[in-house]
Amino acid sequence: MKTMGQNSKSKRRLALTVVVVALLTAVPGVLDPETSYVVFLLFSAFIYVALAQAWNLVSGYTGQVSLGNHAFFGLGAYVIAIGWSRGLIGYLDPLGMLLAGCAAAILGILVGIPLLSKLRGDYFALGTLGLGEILRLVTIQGRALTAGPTGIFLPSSSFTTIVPYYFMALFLALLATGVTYYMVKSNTGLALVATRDDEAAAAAIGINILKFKVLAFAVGAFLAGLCGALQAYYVFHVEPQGFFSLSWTIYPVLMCVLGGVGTLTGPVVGAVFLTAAFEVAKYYLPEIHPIFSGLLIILVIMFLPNGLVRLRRGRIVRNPKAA
Amino acid sequence: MMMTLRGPRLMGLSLVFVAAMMLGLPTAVPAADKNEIVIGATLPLTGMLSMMGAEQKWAYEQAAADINAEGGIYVKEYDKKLPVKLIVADNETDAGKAVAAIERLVKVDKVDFLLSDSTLPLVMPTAVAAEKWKVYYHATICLLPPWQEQKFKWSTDYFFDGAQATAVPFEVLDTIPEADRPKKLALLAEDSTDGRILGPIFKEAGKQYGYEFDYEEPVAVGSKDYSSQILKLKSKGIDGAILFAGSGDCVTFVRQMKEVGLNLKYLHGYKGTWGTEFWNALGQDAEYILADGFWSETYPYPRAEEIGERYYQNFNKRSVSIGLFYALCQTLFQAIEAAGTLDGAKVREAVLTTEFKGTVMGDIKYNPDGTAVFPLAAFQWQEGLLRRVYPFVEGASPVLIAPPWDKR
Amino acid sequence: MANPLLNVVDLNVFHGEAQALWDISFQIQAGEVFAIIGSNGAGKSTILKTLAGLLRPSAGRVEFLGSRIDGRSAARIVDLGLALVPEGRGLFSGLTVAENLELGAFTKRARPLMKQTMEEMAATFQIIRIRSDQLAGKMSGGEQQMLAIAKALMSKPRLLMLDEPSLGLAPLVVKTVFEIIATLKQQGVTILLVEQNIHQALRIADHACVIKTGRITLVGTGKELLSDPEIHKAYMGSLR
Amino acid sequence: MLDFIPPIDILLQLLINGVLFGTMYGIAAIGLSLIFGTMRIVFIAQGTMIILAAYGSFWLFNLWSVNPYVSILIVVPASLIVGSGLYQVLFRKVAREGQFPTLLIAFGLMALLENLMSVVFSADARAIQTSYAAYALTFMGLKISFTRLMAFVMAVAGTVGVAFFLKKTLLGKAVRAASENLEYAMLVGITPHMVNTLTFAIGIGLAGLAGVATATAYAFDPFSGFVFSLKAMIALALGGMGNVVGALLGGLLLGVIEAFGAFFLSGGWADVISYAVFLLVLMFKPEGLFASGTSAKP
Repeated sequence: MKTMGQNSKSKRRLALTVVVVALLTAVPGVLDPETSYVVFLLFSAFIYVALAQAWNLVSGYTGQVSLGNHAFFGLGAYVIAIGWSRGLIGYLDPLGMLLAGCAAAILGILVGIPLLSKLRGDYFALGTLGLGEILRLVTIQGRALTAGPTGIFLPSSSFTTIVPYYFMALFLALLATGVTYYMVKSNTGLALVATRDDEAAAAAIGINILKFKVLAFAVGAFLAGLCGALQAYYVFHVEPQGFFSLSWTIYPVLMCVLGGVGTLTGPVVGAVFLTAAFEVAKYYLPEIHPIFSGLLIILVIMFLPNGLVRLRRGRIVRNPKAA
Repeated sequence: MMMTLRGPRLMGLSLVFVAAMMLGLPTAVPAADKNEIVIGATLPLTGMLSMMGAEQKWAYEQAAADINAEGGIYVKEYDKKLPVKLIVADNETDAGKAVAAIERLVKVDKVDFLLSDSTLPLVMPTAVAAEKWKVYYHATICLLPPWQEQKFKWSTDYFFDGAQATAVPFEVLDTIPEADRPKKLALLAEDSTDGRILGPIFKEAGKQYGYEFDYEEPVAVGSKDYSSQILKLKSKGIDGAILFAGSGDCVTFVRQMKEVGLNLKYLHGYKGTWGTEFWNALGQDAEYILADGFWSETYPYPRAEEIGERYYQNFNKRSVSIGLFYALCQTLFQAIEAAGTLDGAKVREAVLTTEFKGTVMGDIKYNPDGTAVFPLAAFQWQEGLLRRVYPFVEGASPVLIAPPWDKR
Repeated sequence: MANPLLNVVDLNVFHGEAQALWDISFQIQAGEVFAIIGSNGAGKSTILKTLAGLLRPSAGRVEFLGSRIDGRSAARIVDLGLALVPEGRGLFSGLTVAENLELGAFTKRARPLMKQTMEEMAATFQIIRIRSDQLAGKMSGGEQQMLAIAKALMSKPRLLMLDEPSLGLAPLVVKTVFEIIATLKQQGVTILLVEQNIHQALRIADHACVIKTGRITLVGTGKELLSDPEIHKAYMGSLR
Repeated sequence: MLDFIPPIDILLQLLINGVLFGTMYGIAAIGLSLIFGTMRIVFIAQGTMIILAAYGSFWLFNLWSVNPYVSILIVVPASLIVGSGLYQVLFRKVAREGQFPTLLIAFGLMALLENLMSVVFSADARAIQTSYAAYALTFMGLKISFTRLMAFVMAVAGTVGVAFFLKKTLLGKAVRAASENLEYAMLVGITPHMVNTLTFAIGIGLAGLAGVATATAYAFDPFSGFVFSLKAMIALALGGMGNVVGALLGGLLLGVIEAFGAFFLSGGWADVISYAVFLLVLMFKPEGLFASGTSAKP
């Protein structure tokens, strides 16, 4: 059912997206990036958008709850740290980041095939959770390669300005959203949604379920790996505790849920909103804000379980009015 | 029709929301009419290290209040005394959050200087961040070698010297009559950055004093069960040990030591055995165990006793570390006055060249590479109190040999 | 005519976005066997699920014993006396035969009578006597169907709804199943039967309706429908 | 690192220690298993609930000198109530929404409790200091820690109690039925809310029992719950989901693996080994090592 109205609506959507992106591109020009905190906040929000979108692709669209985002995030960061500290790649090296993403994707495929073929649902969630924990422990034991629990320090003298980070993060957010959009629109995407809604039916119409699940998982891992790589470049210190922290999975999940799981705009809205909310909480409640965050998570789920962009469950593909 | 907020509109709303919040955050005071010195610190106010963060924050606040009571710090550049404004941001005991918090301190609060975060895993990344934003960072409790390795230009590090600190157990052991000394020593260092770094140094120090470790192994952090390792110690006839681990781990270790029946004549704990919670959790079983300490209120330095007493009034327990943080503030304040400016590079220069007299840690002198050291102390739990057994200056008690568990 | 036991009026049900049932209306009198027939996917099971309270109608009403039950919880509806043996039989395969039966009498109304009903069932169904400690999942299809019916009867139903009781069973076993339905009918149990095995179903049914893509297309007595040429053409030809 | 071959009594001692410690994982895993079985909730706050109960026992002892073993009588009933309350307040509404919401609520609860405890009780490590805290029985030359033996007894008693409830009572059978097929269970008159409230109460009640055991035998702080949850999940995976005895056995096995791992390698690698075993089991035998094939769902 493609009507004129829907067409013009999607055009309006596109136009709005272009305007928002253009505005965001202009931010570092308007605000002084060296002194403005907004630039940094947007930078972190973009990374969260990309991470949330990566999770959304795996879990929102295929229905497989992955708790392994942080495993891929951390792996990406370690690829950069190990590569750069040994002079194999450079500062903000796109090739290095690609390498980081690919390493994460390969791990995703290696782990994804056995996990996804045998496990469904909860087992998959547990398995991916275990993956992050294993990587964390292995990097602690990794001796010279990972510099153990200390982690790897990178030459922070390379840092000059936040501007390239800002744009790279913006690019990552757009890439993640674009990839998700593309995959959902494509036949692959329809297959993904089909597998989520009814696995038996999907199998019956001849979709190779495992292939698509693994593909989605690998692409999600790739995106998370990229985010980890960028964060590594920004922090200049990659260590197991922080980079394999479960919060790199849980916060994006929360952002997805707040915005709307399985929608394209949901993760974007959720990430921007929560980055701001946590920041404010931290500022005004320095000693008790994690309590507030915990409470916020619970309240959001209880009163907004289907997200801000879609207050009704059932059709997951896109926002029903705009679809 | 159902109520559905559409994505783009909502996205726009969120952006407005963010912008509104940013406006809500305090804006910086223009540099021209500077009327206070803004000093920031990221500390673990929540999470694992929140107790430590709270104490460190308290010490900073005391120092700031004390200097402000005198009218502030005289800064020549403005030809007046400027009061100190301390801003503490939470890092949730997480390195990544600490870096973000530094970003906020620098960009929103426009701090002039940064005071130390807590422990190496948090101090190192914040030192990196200070480097990025070119703000002078007056750091402590970060082992010197990893800090030195990075050749930081915008921070300094005030901590104990590894060689001295690891020699303490052997100096103390040397005071025990030969016949009573433990025959077989074990080195149990936690599987963390600090543990990994200090392990080899302990061995080196032992060698110099003529001691050898018959057994050494990293200790897993946060494990609830050390009985396997304790069994190993027992099967090897170990009767003395150095244990470097957090307080929870130390409690578990000592308790299981007693369960398994491992008798150690001498157990020198690092990091995890000096807290009151250690005594509270173990009671009499903590007796005879040694602990390290950064500082002692029994030090014969000006105000040491007073600060110790103030801490006691506030926390109802004794501290073997709080003076370090107070002294850190003292040196920073003196350096600012000596530099006569709020320029970070110049203040760092002043830190390196000034001879700091009469802090609660005694006299302090920084090295050209940005480090300064203090002697690590040692205490022993005797009748529920930490008695200083090292350094052997006035007020030190003799060390006692721990009898076997069944003879207590 | 007396007040019907079950009165279904203009029932409309959605599966998510898709409408599954349109304006379904029928009545069942106490003591009769009522059959709903139709091909796969016509909406037969949806009717039963809605009556049992597993699905909520978007419009229409269901009256049972004169009071409305649509929108009530499944548990409440069983307690009122409307028991469903669902497609797939509704057995707990990890539980024993005896445990399945005990749970059949879980409702407030049936629980005090559990012991007594259990003995009645043991008298009616042989397998229950000899296999009470066996896991339900380890029994043959026919035995499972018997157990499923017995389990539903444990709740002392006023109306027993059977969803495709003959599905996947050998012809000989199908015969036994229908014999049991006949016995139950003789005992005065009201039965709502959904079947694809149209011939057998219509033969036993007092009244029946035909459902096609979510709508009732024909209503009548079992005999009338059995001789309806259209039904012959549409459904039975293929079965013979 | 295998520089010597340990004598047999050390090996036995390791086995005993592993079993005694593994019961802690086991008892946590049973609670998880029940909650997961009926609601498909991966309740990662289970470990934190254990710690909360441990604090309960700790403060009862410290403030009112209640013997920790007597405190079971207070802590466990309180946990039952808290458990049913948690379900009613937090999960009742979203239990049907699927996994993301429930998982997130569990995570939110964990973050909330951890930080609440660290603000109210401080983040210091605690342990109950009793005269028998480090007392050990000697049995044929082997040392058996009294508090851990008690923890073991409590875990076994808890398991037996839960198994009895599930096996012998009508409500227990209803819980099993509901975890096998919720729709079928509704058709016999079982209401999901009743079953869920019940399982949550029992699950958290077990956490209460584990909490008392933790408080008496180990040191704990507000943040030690998460590792507990992870280990309980490993135990659960080893034992097979929805299998009470399997969960306990899984916990015991994990405890033994860790004890031997820590002895022969080092403490840090013991954890790596347990997670590796976990992943391997999930990959190649997801129904668990002790699955009887009866109640485990594919």
